[in-house]
Parts: sequence; C-alpha cells; structure tokens
Amino acid sequence: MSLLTLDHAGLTIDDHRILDGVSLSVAQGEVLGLVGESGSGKSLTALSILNLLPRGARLSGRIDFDGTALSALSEREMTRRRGAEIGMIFQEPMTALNPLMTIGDQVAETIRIHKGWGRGRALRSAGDILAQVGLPSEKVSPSRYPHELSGGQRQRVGIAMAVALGPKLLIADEPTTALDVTTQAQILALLAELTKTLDMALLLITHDLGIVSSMADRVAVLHAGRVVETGPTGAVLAAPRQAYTRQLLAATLHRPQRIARAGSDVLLSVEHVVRDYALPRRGLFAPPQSVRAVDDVSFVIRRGESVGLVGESGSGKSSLARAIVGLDRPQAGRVRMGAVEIGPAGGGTTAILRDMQMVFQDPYGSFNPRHRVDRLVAEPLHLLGRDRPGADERSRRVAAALEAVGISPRMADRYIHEFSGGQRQRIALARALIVEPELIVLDEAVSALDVSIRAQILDLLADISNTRGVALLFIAHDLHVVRAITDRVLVMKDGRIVEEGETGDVLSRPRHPYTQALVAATPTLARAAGGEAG
Amino acid sequence: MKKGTRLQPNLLIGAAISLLVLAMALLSLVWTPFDVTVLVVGDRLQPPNGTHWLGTDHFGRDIFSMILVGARTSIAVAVVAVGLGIGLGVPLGLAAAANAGSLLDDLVMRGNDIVFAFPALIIAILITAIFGPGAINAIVAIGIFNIPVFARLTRGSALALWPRDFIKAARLAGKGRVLISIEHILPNVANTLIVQATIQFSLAILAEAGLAYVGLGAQPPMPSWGRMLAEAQTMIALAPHVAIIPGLAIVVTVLGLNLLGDGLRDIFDPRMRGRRP
Amino acid sequence: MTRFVLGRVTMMLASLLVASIVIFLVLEVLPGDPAAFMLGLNSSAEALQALREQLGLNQPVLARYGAWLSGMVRGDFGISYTYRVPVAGLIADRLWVSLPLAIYALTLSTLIAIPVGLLAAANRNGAVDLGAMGLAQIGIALPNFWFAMLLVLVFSVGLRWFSSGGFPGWEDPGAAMAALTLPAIALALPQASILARIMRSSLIDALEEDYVRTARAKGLTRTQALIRHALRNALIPVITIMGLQFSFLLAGAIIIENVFYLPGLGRLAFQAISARDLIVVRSVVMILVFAVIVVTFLVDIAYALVDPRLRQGRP
Amino acid sequence: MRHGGSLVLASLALVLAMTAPGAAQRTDVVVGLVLEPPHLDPTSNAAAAIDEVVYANLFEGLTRFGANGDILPALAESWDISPDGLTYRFTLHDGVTFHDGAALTAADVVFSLDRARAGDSVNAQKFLFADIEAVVAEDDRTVVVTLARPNGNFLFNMAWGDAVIVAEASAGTNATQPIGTGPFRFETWRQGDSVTLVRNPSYWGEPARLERATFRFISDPTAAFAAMMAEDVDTFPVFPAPETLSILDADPRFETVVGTTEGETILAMNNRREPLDDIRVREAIAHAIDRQTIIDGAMFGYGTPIGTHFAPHHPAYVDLTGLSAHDPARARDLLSEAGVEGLRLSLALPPPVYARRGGEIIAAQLRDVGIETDIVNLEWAQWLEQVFGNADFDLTVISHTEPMDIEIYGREDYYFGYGAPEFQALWDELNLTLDPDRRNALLGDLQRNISENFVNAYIFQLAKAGVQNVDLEGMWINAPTQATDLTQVYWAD
Repeated sequence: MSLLTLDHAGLTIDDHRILDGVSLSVAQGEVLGLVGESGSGKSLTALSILNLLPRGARLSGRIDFDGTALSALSEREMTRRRGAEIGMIFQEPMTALNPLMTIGDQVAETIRIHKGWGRGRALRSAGDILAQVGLPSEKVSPSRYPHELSGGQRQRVGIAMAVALGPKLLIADEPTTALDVTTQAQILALLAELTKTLDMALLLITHDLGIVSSMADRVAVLHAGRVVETGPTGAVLAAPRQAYTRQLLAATLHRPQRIARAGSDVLLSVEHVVRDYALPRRGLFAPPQSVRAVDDVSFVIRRGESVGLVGESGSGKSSLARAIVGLDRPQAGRVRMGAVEIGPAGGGTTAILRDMQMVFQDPYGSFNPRHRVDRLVAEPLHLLGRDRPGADERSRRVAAALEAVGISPRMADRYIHEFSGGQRQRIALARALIVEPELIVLDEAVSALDVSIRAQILDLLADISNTRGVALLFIAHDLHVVRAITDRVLVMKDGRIVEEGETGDVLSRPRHPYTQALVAATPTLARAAGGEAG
Repeated sequence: MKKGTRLQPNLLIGAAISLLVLAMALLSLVWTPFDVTVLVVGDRLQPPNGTHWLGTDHFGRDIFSMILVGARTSIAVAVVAVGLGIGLGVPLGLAAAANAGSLLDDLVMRGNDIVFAFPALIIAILITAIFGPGAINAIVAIGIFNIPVFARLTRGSALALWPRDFIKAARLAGKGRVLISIEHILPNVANTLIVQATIQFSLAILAEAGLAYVGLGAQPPMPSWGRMLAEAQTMIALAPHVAIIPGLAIVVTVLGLNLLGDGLRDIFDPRMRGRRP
Repeated sequence: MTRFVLGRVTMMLASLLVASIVIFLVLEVLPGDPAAFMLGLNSSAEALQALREQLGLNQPVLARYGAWLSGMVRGDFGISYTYRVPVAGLIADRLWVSLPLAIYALTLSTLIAIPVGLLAAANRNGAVDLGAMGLAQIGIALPNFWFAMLLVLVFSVGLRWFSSGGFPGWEDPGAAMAALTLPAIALALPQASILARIMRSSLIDALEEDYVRTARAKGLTRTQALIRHALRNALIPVITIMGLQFSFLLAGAIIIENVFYLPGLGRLAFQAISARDLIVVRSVVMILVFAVIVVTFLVDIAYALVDPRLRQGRP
Repeated sequence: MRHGGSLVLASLALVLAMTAPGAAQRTDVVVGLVLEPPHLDPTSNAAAAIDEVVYANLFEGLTRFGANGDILPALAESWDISPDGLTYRFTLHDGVTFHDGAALTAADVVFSLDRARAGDSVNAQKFLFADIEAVVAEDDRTVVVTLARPNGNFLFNMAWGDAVIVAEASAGTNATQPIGTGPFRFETWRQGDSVTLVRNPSYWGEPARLERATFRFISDPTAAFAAMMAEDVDTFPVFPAPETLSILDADPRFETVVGTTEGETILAMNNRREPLDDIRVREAIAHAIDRQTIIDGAMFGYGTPIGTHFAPHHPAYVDLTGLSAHDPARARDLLSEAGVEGLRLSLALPPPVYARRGGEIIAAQLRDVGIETDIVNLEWAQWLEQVFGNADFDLTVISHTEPMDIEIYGREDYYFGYGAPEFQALWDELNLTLDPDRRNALLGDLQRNISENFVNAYIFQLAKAGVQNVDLEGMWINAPTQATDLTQVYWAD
C-alpha cells in the first residue's frame, strides 16, 4: 500500500506544459530517488504534491496521499497536512530560513501552527528536535539567527522544521546541492537516520546519481516532464532499460580521452603566495582586520599539464586563482610565468594575461548581456595593446576561436542570452583561446552544468589540451571531474595545500586525513553500480 | 516561467501621455492658436468656448496656447535638470563604485549625504535669491538635488555588478577601471537609470511647480505650467478653470511619466523577464 | 558599542561642519543687505552704517563665521536681525509647530500606507491592488499646494469643519491638533502614496523569497506567511523611506505652511531669506541638516532592531 | 461697496434698529495682515507692517493722522508756532502714562526726538527730523522744538509712526515688548502667526471700544481668501487678492471697503542711463502705457489713474494724465525721432502683485511700440540693494507709499536720478511758505515739473481695497498712512 501516489499528474503554468503525466508512488518507510536534469520538472513535482505552485499553474491527474486525493482538498485542509503530515526541505539553506527570526522560533512555528501550543512549550519542543538533528542547544542555541549558522547547520534547521511533527512523508528537494561534500555526507546520513527512526517515507529529489545510488531504495528518472524509468535503484543503475537513463549514466561516468603529455619545463610557478582580505572595519578608529585566505602556497605547473585544485568552499582556492591571474595582488610571494612576474609590487598583470586566461563557473554571469558574441570573444585582444588586430583579422580570429569550441561563427552576431548554458561555456572557452594562451584557469567551470553537458565540455577541454598543448589549472570541488581531466591534483584546506600528487594516486590512496575525508564523503555511483567504471 | 514580455497597460498609457505632452511642446514651436505674449485684458477669465478652447486667463491669454507653450518650459526645465543630475551623478557614482572603499568613494558618498541633508526647497530659494529667479536657476536648483540621486543609484547598481564574472573577464582582458565602467558597467545600469530618470523627470515637473508657487520658476512672459497654476490659484473661486487646467496638465503628465517608469521597470526587471532558457 | 557610536558621532560632526561652511558661504554671496532691508526707502547712509555696526555686519567674514560656530556649540544661535530675539527661542517656537506637524503627517502616512500596501500586495493584480495603486499614482502626481488649496476650499470654506489655517498654540491641544489636521493630510497624501507603493513592492519581493515558501510548506496559510514572515522583512526599505520622508516633512513643508499660514520652520526660513535675516536662515538650515543626520542615525538603529544581521559586527 | 461715510451711518442705523436687545456684543476683532512685522518698534525699521499693528493703537506721537489724512493733535494737546515758523511750542496732555505705568513728561519727548535724530540713530525716516535744531523741555508738559529752517511739513512729519514718543526706560525693548501710550497695550506675539493687543484700561483719552484685537499674518492670497470665507478673520484692510473681492462683496456676510492710499504706483526710469536720459524716450514710454488696462488687468479695477507723483485725493492734486495719454503711434514717432531702434530694457519687479502683474502688462504694452523688456523678478531685499541702493536698473514698477513724498524728485542721488535745479528751487520755496493757497499752487507747479519732464511714467494711485465683516464698524476707509487704527472700531451686532 503506497503512501503517496501520483497518477498521470500533469502541470501547466501559463499554458506551458511542465509535467506531462507523471506517475510514481512512494511506500511507507521507503526512500524514492527522483532523478532528473535541470528543467526536467522534478522540483515542480514536489511543489505539486504540496500544492504550492506559482500563479497560473494548473494541475491535472491525481495525487493521492495516505488514502485521500490531495487535489480534491480545499486550501484550508491542505494547510493542515503541510508541515504536519508532509514535510519538505529545500535546496538553498541560505535563503530558505527567515533571516529575522531565531531558529528556535522557526522550528517552534511548525508546532504552534499545527498544535496551537504556546510559544514557551513549542520552543522547548523545538529545542529537542534541534538536538535530534544535531544542533543541541549547548552547541547551537535556539535563540540564534540563521546568519550566525553555517550552511550545513541551516540545512539541519530546515530538516528540524520539516520533521518537527513527525510527518509521514518527507520531501527533500536537492537538499545537499548547495553544500560541500563532507557536509553533504553528514546531512545525507542524518536524513537516512531520521527516515528510519521516524518511520518516514522520503522523496529525495536530486540530479546526482551518486546520491541516489547510496540513499534510495527505488529510483524514478524524470525527463522533460515525464517519468521515463522507475524501479529498484540497483537494478536501474546496473541495467537501465531506457535510452535516456543509459545516457545519463554514461555522462555521469564519462572520462574524456586526454593524452597526458606533461612536459618537463615549468610554465607557471607560484612561490610562497599569501593573500589577505580586509574585513569591514568595525568603527572609524577600530584597527583594520583581515582574514588570510591563501597562506604561503607554492606549486608549479608544467607546459601542457592539467592540474586539479580541489577544496571545499572557503578553502581559499578561488582566492588563489585570483592571485594567479592577477585579479588580486598577493601580499607576499610571487607568481611567475616565463619572464613575467607578479608580486606584491605593481606591474606584470597585462603581460602575464597574454599567456593565461580564465573561465568562470557561472555561464550566465560571465558575459556582458549587452554585447554581441563577437565583441565578447574578441575582448581579450585588448591585451595585445598596439598589436591589436584590425577589424578583418579580428573577425577571422573570432571565427576561428568559435569554431574551435564548436560554435558556428554565424552566430557571432547574437546576444549571449540566446545561448544555452553549455554553449555559453564553449563561448567562454573561445574567449579564453583567442589570445592563444599557454594556460587556462578553469574556476569550477563545469560545476553549474548538467551531467550530459558537463561531459561534452570535458571532451572539449581534453580536445583543446590535446591539440594545442594548453596547460589547464582545473579548480573544482567535485572529485569525479578532477579525476576525469587532471594529471596532478592539489588539495587545499584553510588556505594551505595539504596534499599534492598524481591524481590517481591521491584520490585512490589519500594520505592526508582531510583528503581521506573528502574522498570518503564523495558519493560514488561506481560503488553502487558495481565498480564497473572504476 | 513565461518568456518574453507582454506590453503592460501601464506602459502603454504612460508612453501615450508622455508622447502627447512631447508632441504638444513640439507643436508649440511652430503653431499655437493665439500668441501667448499678447494680453487682451478685456477678454480675461473667459470660460472654455469655441474661440478659446480652454478659456482665457487673468490677462485674457488663451489657456490652450499657454498649456502648449508651458509644456515646452516644463519639459525643458525637467530635461535639463535631470540631465544635470545624470551628467554629474552617473560619472561620480561610476567612479565611486570603481574605487569602492577608497577615499574618492568616501568623499562622493559623504558629499551625497550632505547634499541630501540640506533642505531642498530652502536651498532652491537661496539659489534663486543669489542668481535671480528664472528657468536656468530653477534648473540648477532642481538639478543639484538630482546629482546625489543618480550618484547613489549608479554606485549601488555598479557595486552589484563589479563582482560579476564578466567584469573579471574584462579585467582579464587587460581593461582598466575607466574602460570597464564605460563598456561594461554603464550599459548594464542604463535600464535602472532610465527608470529612475522618468521618475526624477516627473518629480522635476512637480518641483518646477513648487518653485513657481514661491515665485522662483520660469519668469514671464514665458509661460510654465507651474507659474500658470501659481498665478491662477487666487482665481479658483472666480474662474475655476484657470486653476484647474494647468493643475490637471501637471497631474496627467506626472501620472503619465510615473506609469511609463513603472512600465519600463516591469520590462527591465530581470524577474519579469523570461527566465534562463 | 561605544566605538561604533563614537565613530558615528565623529562622522556626524564632520558632516555638520562641512554643512555649516557651505551654508555660511552661500549666505555670504547672497545679494541684499539686511540693514538696507530693515530701514527701507528713505533710510540715510548714516543710519544704515549705524545699524550694520549694531548687527555686527561690519566684521570680517572669518570672525563672523567663528562667532557663529562657537556660539552654536554653546547653544547660542545669536540674535535675529529682524525679530531682535534670540534665534534659539525663535527656532524652538517654530519647532513646536513643525515637529508635531511632521510627526502627525508621517503617522497619517504610515497608518494609510502600511495597510493599503499590505492589502494591495495580498491581492496582487486584483481589483483592490489596481484601485489602490491607481489612487497612489494620482496621489504622487498631485502638486501639494494645489491639493492643499482644494482641501481648504472643501473643508474650511465649504464644510467649515476646520479653520482655514493659523495655529492657536498648544495651550489647547485639541484646537492645535485640529489646526494641524488639514496641513498634515495635505503633506501625508503624496507621502502615503509613495510609502504604499514601496510597502507593496517590497512585500511582493519578500513574498517571492524562499523562506515564505518554507513557511507555507510548514503549513502556514497565505495570510499567516504574509504577516509573520514577509511583513517584517518588507519593513526594511519602508523604514528607509520613512526616514527620508520625515526629514522631508520637517524641512519641506514651506509651501504647505504658506497655504495654511502656519508658523513653522520652513516659513520662518522663507521669511528670513526675504528679510535677509541671515543669522536665522543659517541656523534654521543647520537645525534641519542636524535633524536629517540624526534621523539617518536613528534609521540605522531601527534597521539593527529589525534585522539581526546588522546587529552583528558591532562590539 | 462703499466710498463714503453717509452709507456707514445709514447702515449703522439699520443695523441698530434690527438689533435684538441683550445680545452679547462682540468685543474682539481679528484683523488680517499680509506681512508680519519683523518686530514692533516703529522707530527703527521701515517695515509698514509695524505701523499696521502699532500705529495709534500702541504708540502715539505729538500729532497723528486722522482717517482722511488731516493732522490731529495726539499727545500734544495744543501748540504754538512762532511767526518765522522756526519755533514750535507743544503742550502735552495731562495724565498720560505709558503702559508700564510711568508718566509721560516733556523729557520723554526730548528723549524720543533726540534719539531719532542722533548720529547713531537707526531711524528709517531720519529726514523727518533733519530740520530740528534743538528740543527743550520747558516744564513737565511743555516742549519747545526749534528748527534750523522753516518747514511747512513739520506737524505732518511729527504724525509719522517713526516719530512716536517712547520712554527711555523701554526704548531698547520696544522691538519685542512694546511700551507705548496708546489705547491698547501689547499682550502676546505668536511669531509667525499673530500679535494680540488688549485694551489699555488706564488710557488717557477716550477708551477703545474693543477689548482685544488680534492681528493675523497671512501672506498667501488664496489663504487670505479662505480665511475670510471661513470667517477666521473679521477684516482684511488691505486684501492681497483684488480679483476675489467681487466674490466676497457678493457674499452677504462681507462688504468690501475701497479707499485711497498715499501709494503712487509708477514705472520708474533710470534717468541717468542711455537712452532713458533722453526725454523723448521717456515720453515715448509714458505714451506707450495704457493706465486703465493696467488697473483692470493687475488690480481688477481698483486704482485711480494718475499723471504725476501726487495723491489724487489731495486738494493740491492736478490731473495731468492728459500729458501722457495712451498713444502708441506717438510713442513710436518719438522713438524714431530720438533715433532709438530695437530698444531692449530690463524691467525689475518687486514682489507685490501690482508690480508683478502690472509689470507683465507694461511689458506687453511696451512691446507694442517696439520696446522689448527682460522681466527680472526681485525680492524686496534684492530690489532695495540693486535698484534702490545702487540704481542698477532700466525700468522698475514701484508704489511710493509714503505720504507727500514728491520731495524725492529733488534728490539728485535718488534711484531714478532726477533732482533738477528748478524742481529744487520750487521745493525750497514751498518749505518757506506757510500760506495754504500759495502752498497748493507751488505743489501744483512741482507736479507739473516732473510730469512735463516725464521723469517717470505715472500709472495709478494704489487703492486701499479691503474686506470686512458687515457688522464691523469704525475701520479707516482710506489709508493716509499705513496703519490699522482700531481706536474707533466696534461691532454693531
């Protein structure tokens, strides 16, 4: 007897079809993984169950929960079920909590709304629940505000609110996507534990097959508003029946064909770089305060080499990248590339940039929306100063760069919003290639992409590396990606490099405890799927 | 989310009114039913009729003609005053944002605070007391208080843009702060500035009316809506149309500009635009 | 906390000093001689000279600036040229009209704007919303002296509910409040329109925030989520605007004070400018600048009260 | 509308006849004034607003103006003038006390006059005292004033508000705590709003009939109209919006009162400047002007055309409007005769409505004869400095409201810069003349002199157009000086 059943649930918003006959079911105590890429409709499926849809949404089909048809309930009856019988956790712990309310009050609110308890009694109960999700009051007082908590702690508060009344069903929409891997592992463990102790069903929505493989009893694959395949997790991952599922699986496990050809001569050397950031002053006369983001880091990159730099958020990897490309000047130490050197004193940046370009994480934010693609791609030519090519040469080089990344030069007169995320990341690469650099720094360049797109971009990077001998500094938090594309890896924590070595060695036999934790926390599809991708 | 933009009634009505007022001002350059500098005291305070569509004022001038010419004055005062605010405020804001946290930034922001702290109308009165009343000085008085509005807005919007990746990309292309401010920041704050400009424009028209009320706006014989209204206010019991018509002209124009501003904001606001494809 | 306050106070003093220099210089170049104004058409040169000496107008610029500044620090604003009474007392009297009027108008504006904004946001794009926002558009577009005039014609001349103007003094608080009612309404309407629009749009922004969705997922109704979660978050921009409006109401009521012949600060400044009573003009402007700076400071504190994120970082 | 006294009596009789016995009579009045006095000491500031509150009510001089401009005894009960016109012996009223209880003695008169003419005096009208050589107290009630030269206007001069008698003890504080001898004493001043006077119970003369009088200051013309309509104000002796008088007049609650003033409204010309130093250009401007249109357009009909700088209600007035009749063709001829083409002049306008509106009409009329003007609206302070003080102007519109001020044409350094020798000779002769007929003839010659020389363009005599509650009686109809004499005012209920 299933707790939740969706029977041909359809959803349109302003006459756009979002869900097209979604049918799935969750049994009591079961964990169902709902997997899909962005735009597949997985989040709206969750919101459809709770009937928290945006304006202009029309729901069709049938949604039954615990023997009642939810779609037939009035709004008043629905509010009685939300929070009490169905709890939900959202993706973004930074924004999902009210910044002006203490975490205790926010958890207590669930109780007060449904049970009508007084504030004191509800707060005491909320304290217990917070302790249960790993936030005991002696560690994190319920009278604190969300901004005083870390992302993982906030997500625990979100979980506490959702499970405060022991719901029969918990919906978790990408609950760990915004978190670091180690935190992600903890939150997933907590969810698994709560599902058991509270005897809840869990509808776990995620894009990550690794998480599904470690958490879910059964899996449903959503594509373009339809459930294309459903079944026991092990079976589906081991032997997918549908083409889309197979494609998804392949993309997740994809490793591009890259010929490792690290030369012996040093291209870039980073020597004892220190980078401090000033904190906002507390008062006019207060002494300036600062935080050390990069702490005495040294390493080299050789010609044609692909180096990975991994670390969690706040480890200083982005600060290091900024110091390398000269966006920020280091307080101490120096960055050398050929004859050019960047140190605490001025000079060098423009010169070094002719040989080194960068690609950013967010394909949406890294282009000026007001410029056309040809102008965007040509922008680094500014570096050449007086040697800047004329209009003809310029468009020739733009066309060549676009072709190199698989974008038709005929699209050069379009604006960036006309391109998809994957295309934009290709254009970003074209922009980096136009000055024919020796090194490209990729700052989480594939993290925001869906797996299938990510696979294509990785192929492209491998191809560029193969054909042009460009060195890559690949900054990422995702160990899969690093494993797939890099020769060597640097592990960074608290501003320092804690481990360095051949990628394969480091990831399979980590020596530093932090690297070990990182590797252990990373959910791997390989394990669930029987190690075939190894 | 729905893609594209539906034309809002706000925008249509606002644009229609604004264009109408502009057309009236332009028309007055080539044609008015009567010469507004000729006084026919004998014909004064006539109610609207076949000859004088909107009646005549206390000097027997044709109100319709004066509304046409007055539109010109009001628009000119507002355009130049807001232009002054944009011309000085935007570069200051861009410079402050480009050098966030620097002494320049501090100076610009504190300067803004001080200008904001001064009572606007009293300063306007002082300015006209020093330089004499007149359209130019009304413009200066209104314009000065537009500078911090645009400086602040530009700085705020620009500060939000500076950490964006495309600015980093431009820096990696070797571009300096000035070039980035012009090529990348300015085009991306332009929408916000346009919206604010329409609102400041309507405020400037109201401010001109307020200055005219204390006798400091455009000087005779050049008609302005504010002065028409100020001079007609004692006539409201005697010949209500003389006071009501310029009042309505101001209300409708300001309303139109505000609707236009709202409509533009709806179009430009990224939240209203089609989401990521 | 002391450090924070000290820093703010230094900043305020610096602003005031700059403002005092600006206003002093502006008034230095203001054409028109106070003595000539006082003595009029038939005055003799001899009498003018005597009066200038009496008023201290013959001293060098720096000496006069110094005297004014040091006087202000001691709370002595000098003696008005025309009124011949201490400026401090003059301003204090006028503040007893301007300050209550500003507070009255702001209270009215808030009492109108918050519920209207709330209703409009709750019924976004509904009839209530369209109606209220349409009225707000008109409220913003009305020239306030015109609106004030219409109020007088209807409520004083026509219905005779209120006197047409003047101020009877606070001996009879009821009569005083009655006298301030029409001016407060005239001042409040455009402000209420602006505030209602801000309230509505910031509420709509807040309603689209994730935490409102979280609250709804907890089982709060739409209205509960609006009141308990969106409202308080939406208040931050509203407080900013209210701070700006209060400063404006205090200084910007000249026109309304004229229409209702109220003895307020703005009209004092206006009359003092035309009488070249420079010492009064200077001091009024300084008081107003001071008020704005203080209000800005209070708004900052109000932010911190509303938003715990801002309490942080202040030792 | 009424123009004389007989109607007053008629309506008074009517009102009295209808009065129900026993109805409580109102004993207070609220007077609306456009301008608030800067302070209340009439001896140290030119502001007419001071006299409008204190003249005859709070402060009194040796003589005073009557309702029609005649000179009446005030604190001086009587006087003798020596045959050579150089010695005036004033006998003061008995039992006069100041509001602080101090008795008025001859010493106070000596103090007041000496203070006004002293070197460090800040009296705005020092010329009033210029001819005084000595002031001596013979005894407590007798003052002898010796003049340096005969002055036919001396008693007239002593009636001015600037010549009131003050006590030495209170002279310094009269600005805020006025202590005079009048039938009212000062009660409160709510700055920016109103001044309240109450009856002086120990007044030496006939006591005032009102117990309390409040002067309310309302500068905004619309507010003034609203205040009348809402009956917040009982009378507005000089109503700031002539255009609304017709509405108030039609209202049975109110009546309009139109009288004369001493204000000659002129288009003053800078006689020193080219091309205005050419009499033909000045004459052309005079002919370009249509007085009645200005009176109608600016003042809604209130005002009397004048052809010279003299009040029409004065017995010595000569109607010279014909000399400068409206004749645009003649004006154009004169201009071409003078060889002036494409003339462009600045026209400075002070704040009053006669100047601002009148100036706009004048500008249009000048444009008709080919003279372009740039209107420059000025505040009073600026006008006083720029136009009056530095004579930096071409044309200006201004009303000279002081009584008998034709004398200004004798001053060469006066802002319009006339001071012709033949005018000065006539003026000196006038001062030596005491015979009234001869004086009037000389005054006529003075008027003709300035008119024939087209010194300025003379437009109209300002009317005193006021409005009051129909039941209010005893207000001045005319304004021989700018005052609100409440001594005879009462309510006919």
